[in-house]
Amino acid sequence: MNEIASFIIAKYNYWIYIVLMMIGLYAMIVKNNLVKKIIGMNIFQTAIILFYVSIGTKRGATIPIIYHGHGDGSHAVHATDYINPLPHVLMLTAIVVSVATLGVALAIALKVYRRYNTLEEDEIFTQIRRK
Amino acid sequence: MTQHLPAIIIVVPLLSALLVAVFGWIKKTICFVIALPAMGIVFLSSIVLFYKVITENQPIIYFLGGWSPPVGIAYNIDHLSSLVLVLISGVTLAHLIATRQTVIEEFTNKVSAFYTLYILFVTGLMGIVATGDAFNLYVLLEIASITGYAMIGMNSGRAYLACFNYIIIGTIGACLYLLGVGYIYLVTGSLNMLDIASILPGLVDSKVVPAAFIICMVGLMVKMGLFPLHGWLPNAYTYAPSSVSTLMAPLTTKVMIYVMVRVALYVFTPVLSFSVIKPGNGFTWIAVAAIIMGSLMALSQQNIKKMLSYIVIAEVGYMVGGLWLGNRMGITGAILHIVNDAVMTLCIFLAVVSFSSYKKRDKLSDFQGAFKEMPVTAAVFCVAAISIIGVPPTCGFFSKWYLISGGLAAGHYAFVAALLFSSLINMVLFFRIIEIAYFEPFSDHHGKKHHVKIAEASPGLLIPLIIVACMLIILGLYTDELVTHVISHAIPAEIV
Amino acid sequence: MIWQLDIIILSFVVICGIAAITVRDLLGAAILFGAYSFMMCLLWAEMGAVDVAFTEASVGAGVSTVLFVAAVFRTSRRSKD
Amino acid sequence: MEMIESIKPLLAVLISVVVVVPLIIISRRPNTREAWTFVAAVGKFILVASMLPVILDGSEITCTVASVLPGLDIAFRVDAFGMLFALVSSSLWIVTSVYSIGYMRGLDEHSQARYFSFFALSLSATIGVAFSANLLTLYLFYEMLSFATYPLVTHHQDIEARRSGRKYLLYIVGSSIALVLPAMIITWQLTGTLTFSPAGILGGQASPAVVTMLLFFFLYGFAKAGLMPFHSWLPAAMVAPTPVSALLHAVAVVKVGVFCILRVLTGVFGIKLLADLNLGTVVAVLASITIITSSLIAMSQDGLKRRLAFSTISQLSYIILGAAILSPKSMTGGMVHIAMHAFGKITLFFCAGAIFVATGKKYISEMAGIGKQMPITMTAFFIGALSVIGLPPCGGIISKWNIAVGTLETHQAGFLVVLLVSSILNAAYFLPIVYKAFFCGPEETLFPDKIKEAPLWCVVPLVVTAVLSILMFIFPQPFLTLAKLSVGTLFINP
Amino acid sequence: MKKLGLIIVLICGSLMLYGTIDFPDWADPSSPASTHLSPYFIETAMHDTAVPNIVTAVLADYRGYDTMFETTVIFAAGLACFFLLRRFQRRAPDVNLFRHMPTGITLRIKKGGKVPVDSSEFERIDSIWVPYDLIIKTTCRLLIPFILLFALYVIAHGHHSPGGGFQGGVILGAGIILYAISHNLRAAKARIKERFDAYMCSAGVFIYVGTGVLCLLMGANFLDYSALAPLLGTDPIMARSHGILIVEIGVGIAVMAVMICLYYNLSSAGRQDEGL
Repeated sequence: MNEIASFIIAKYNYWIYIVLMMIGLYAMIVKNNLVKKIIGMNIFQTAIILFYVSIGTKRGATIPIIYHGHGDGSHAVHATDYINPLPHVLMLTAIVVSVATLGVALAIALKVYRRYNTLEEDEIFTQIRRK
Repeated sequence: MTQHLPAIIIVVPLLSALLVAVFGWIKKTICFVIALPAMGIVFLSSIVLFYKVITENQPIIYFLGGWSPPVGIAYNIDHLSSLVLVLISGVTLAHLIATRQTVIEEFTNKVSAFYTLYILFVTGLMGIVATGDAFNLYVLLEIASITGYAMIGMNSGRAYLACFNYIIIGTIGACLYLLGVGYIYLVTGSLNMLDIASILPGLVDSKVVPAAFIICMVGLMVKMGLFPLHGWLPNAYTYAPSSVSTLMAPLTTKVMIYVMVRVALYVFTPVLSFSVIKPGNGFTWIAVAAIIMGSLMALSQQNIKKMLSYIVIAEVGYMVGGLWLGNRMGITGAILHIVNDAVMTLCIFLAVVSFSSYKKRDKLSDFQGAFKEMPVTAAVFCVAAISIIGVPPTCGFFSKWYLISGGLAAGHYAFVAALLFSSLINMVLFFRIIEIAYFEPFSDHHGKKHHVKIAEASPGLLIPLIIVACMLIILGLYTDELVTHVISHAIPAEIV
Repeated sequence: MIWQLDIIILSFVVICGIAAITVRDLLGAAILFGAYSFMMCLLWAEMGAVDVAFTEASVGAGVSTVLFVAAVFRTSRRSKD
Repeated sequence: MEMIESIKPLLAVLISVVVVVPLIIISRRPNTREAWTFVAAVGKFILVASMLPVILDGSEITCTVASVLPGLDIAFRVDAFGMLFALVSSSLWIVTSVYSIGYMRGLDEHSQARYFSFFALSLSATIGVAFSANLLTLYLFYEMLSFATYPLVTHHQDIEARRSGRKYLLYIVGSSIALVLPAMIITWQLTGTLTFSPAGILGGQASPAVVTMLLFFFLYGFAKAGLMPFHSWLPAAMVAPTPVSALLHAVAVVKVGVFCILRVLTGVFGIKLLADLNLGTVVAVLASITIITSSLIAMSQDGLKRRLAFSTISQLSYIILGAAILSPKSMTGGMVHIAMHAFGKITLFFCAGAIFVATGKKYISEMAGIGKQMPITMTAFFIGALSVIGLPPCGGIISKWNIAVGTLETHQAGFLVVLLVSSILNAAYFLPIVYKAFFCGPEETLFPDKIKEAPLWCVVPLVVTAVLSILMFIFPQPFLTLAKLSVGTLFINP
Repeated sequence: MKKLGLIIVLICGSLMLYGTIDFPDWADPSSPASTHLSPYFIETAMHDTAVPNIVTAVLADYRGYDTMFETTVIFAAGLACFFLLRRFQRRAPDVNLFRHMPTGITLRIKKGGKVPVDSSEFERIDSIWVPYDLIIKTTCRLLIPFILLFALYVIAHGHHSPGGGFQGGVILGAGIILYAISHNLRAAKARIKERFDAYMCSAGVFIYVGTGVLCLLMGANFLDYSALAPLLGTDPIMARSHGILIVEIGVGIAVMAVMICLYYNLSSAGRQDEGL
């Protein structure tokens, strides 16, 4: 029992990212409202970013900015002292991509609204079918 | 300067996109003038790269930023990617010239924005093919996707909703790929494909590797529109502006399949992909379902573009199935079909655009009398149709030959049967159109001469169209060279 | 890293996420999404990813929310689900 | 045996493809256009004939065009059997093109440029099939022929033409994709080659079950041969203009089908394999069934062209039967029958066309007394019928005789009975037409008693082919020699 | 549909949970991710590029190529938004609202009525009436310069502290957006015109790509900033540091412009007439 508990605690970030991802996925699949879908999409993306950031963490390490930035370089830098910077870099890019996708998705949602005067998918389908 | 060619194929279009974006505000007609030489340079550079890779018989690796991998990002242009680079740039060049008039008609006052997105889209695809970094691939994938969404959404009517679905589903696909890369990174600590490939075989016991594999593959399958994850594809291609669907249909799915080939063979290595994880049989069955369902759905369509979209779905099944047969023949067939299908799809879509250059022809019944009015387009259409059906000497036959051989060698008879079934359905599909276009409106028994005025599309569209149609036959006749000099080197030696 | 804080924020994140997709008022959903992003940003800052947190704060909680609000303003606040 | 590299086979194939270009360009000037067709036809015949002496010497001509797959070329090889077939089709093209000119002008048909272009393409494909050195090349030209003849079959572009065209393509292309293609690939997988060899390539490479399966795939896959039950496209295709029907039946399409089957039987399976597995008899039985059934059906047809069509179906199976008996004599007979039947049947079709051009009649019941109006045509018809039935003094007897001798040689007398019965049936459905035409007076004055033949362009070809049919009886040497040469190579080591 | 979706989601979730069982423990310093590549970055980034913020160094130099495309993505998004939404046909609104500044009285002028365009006393307001809020306007006016200043600091100080071109660019854009919200869209457009904004988008990306091309022309690989040393008059390591700054500025400009473009188009549904 204890083992299971420690097993869960040891990876709880990873569990939560899956929960978030599934929340996003659920919104994207089930929700009828286009804006809700977009929110779901963003939650989905953020969950993945959370996953990456979780990869980067390191016990007993600090943020990846070197202490003696302006020193003479005589201070040896130990890899164990700093958090892994690479996932952060990747996720900066991913955040940018997500905001870009958000912009385009909202633009399309506006166009949908402009044409069908609603954001509900089922109402749009009935309008399409009626024609 | 030739050592910098890998950078040039990306930088030149990128710069030209910026130029188009700026000068497009000043003068609309200048956009095409900038885009054409840029794509020409890209095409020539790709050919030079292709030639270099073949003659030197080793991949060209280019360190971006001067950092050697795995620290930095590297371009890895080997036989496979150089082939696909030539394919993409060639298809784009032909398409760019062919649709000049259509673009002006469809995007009256947003031509410059369109061309910018267009070039960025192609840049993204070129980058996807050239890159040797798993994460870089994701970024480029998103460039291609976002520009693609925008271009598809720029049509009236149902395009919006189709495009919205495409965005949602496409994002899921791309994110799943990203997640898969994250899993790989978690267990290997690397992002460079070659580096990953050297580490992964040591991790066969980990459960994370199969999970990463499945997640990556599902993501890519969503992106390529493999049945049953194809939901976005038919509507997106059908309702997109015709100058966009003619570009996206040949390229997007094919590049995604290229990525699948690359990830399967060069990231996960054949050992993992075909021996340890062994998804092959399951994936091939999915492909069989895709082929059959795609063909049947195509049969029930009345809209020509929708019908072609479903054929695209079936063709995706061909390639995925061929890849996951896991033998040399099948993979050769899959790669060959990437090339052939891109050209075939371009040809058939352009022919449809050409048919509707004076009169909108969406429904199958709109094609009445089309052959009499446009004999040249009709001939091209027939060549493309024959190629898609798979009749020699057009190229479609030869890739099908390899795929069937692969299926027989692997003992996967259902796949073979599905291929043959789809060929037959394709024959029915195309001859249904040809019948309408050729026979109707009916004449009296001895068909006294109807004087139909020949109204061909503009030469700007016709000439690229004819060239593409000739390419179908030329590619077919040069299959041997292509296979022995290029594709056989692109497949790792351990695959038999 | 303080795991208690970590868990508290994580639970907030999940709550905000669920709330954002369940409220029927889209403007509310947009604001809740902003809150979600902000919680996420806190979480990342707490995990040591300062640059990512900074970006999320400015993009996710800032501009994204504004864009959502703008879009909702131009369409409708009503949502059936 | 000597192999000679030469580009001639390729030229012979290409000449009629090339001629399409001027045909399209000058489509507005009928005279020049038809001159081009004629020139191409004669040129093709000369090219083919120029290879004849070499072949008669016992050599073979080869020509490799392109290597399309590793180990698989598009290649030509002219051997005696191919030569025989090429000779028949190229010589008949000349006649047919002359006839076409008369027919098309006589009826003032539309889209004549398209018609002549696709006609030329079909001939290219036919010669390509005749000269192909391997199964892939054969398949290529086979498919090319299917698509090139589609616009010819559906030339009228009306609803009926569409229905028949649909049937035509579905049977021919469908069967070739669904059956021949996989069979070809399986063969390639098993043997690693597709090049025809006189000894066969499948021998010892596959289990009997697989061989049997492949045999059926090929037999029914080449649906152009009209082996029942894959025959019903042929009567449907009768909506085509008569020169096309003539081409379809006598020269290009159906003969290509049986040629392909013979090629596959001899070149892929090999006589020895077929004999060992006793598959020859199976094929022969299938062919016999087709012969008898279609002859019976033919008797009940009133449409002249439909009757001829069913007659063709039964005659084609003679050729397959001849090959399937697996004796040198009958094989020779089968091969020669390609030529003999071609001349006989084309005469019959030309006659049917000439009747249609002159009187507009399509049905046998309307033709009582027509012999008085069109004596030349009906005489030619009589000669053609004799040839097809297999009575002297026409060529048909030579091939049938050989097949019959073959059945006796191999002690398969059952098939002799089939031959005899079907000959009687042939007579039963042809001779009444002739009898009615000449000796039955029309009930009413349907035909005025003055002679009104079809245009000269139509009459001359049918006279020529009728005369040739008789000459075949007297001088069967060229074809007989070729067939014997070919059979000689096949039976070297039985 | 809801139940089906829930089932799909649960299945996916459980499959993914299964996949995580073999994960290295969270925050484990000996996981492959922390031992394979990242030690190189942590230990040598400072030597290679003279940038203490390793994230910035990796972002703009080691993986600068990614970042270039990141900028291109955002550029594409701005352009896409413009492409999809922008409507050029100027349809005069049926009703124009004008507020008389000194008194706060609102005039409602129907189509065809005389419009006080050039008057300094009248101000056009959006058709969805917003009360005249002096406090918000004044506060924002006071805040915005500091926001912009901070943004510039974030861009420039990205080498030493969290931040960089992207964050700074977003804040710059946010400052303008705040101005547009607190006043109105037309006022913001008067400051930053649409065309200028579009040029800035391209210019930002161009700075990035151009730097890379410059490196190419100097004979080094694409984006290898050390080749810029002769131009900048420094040693190659400092050249990398400066190169990073240059591209960060480019990123900042592009991101700012795109954020503004997104806001302009989304808030006005493409008319760019009346905003939020």
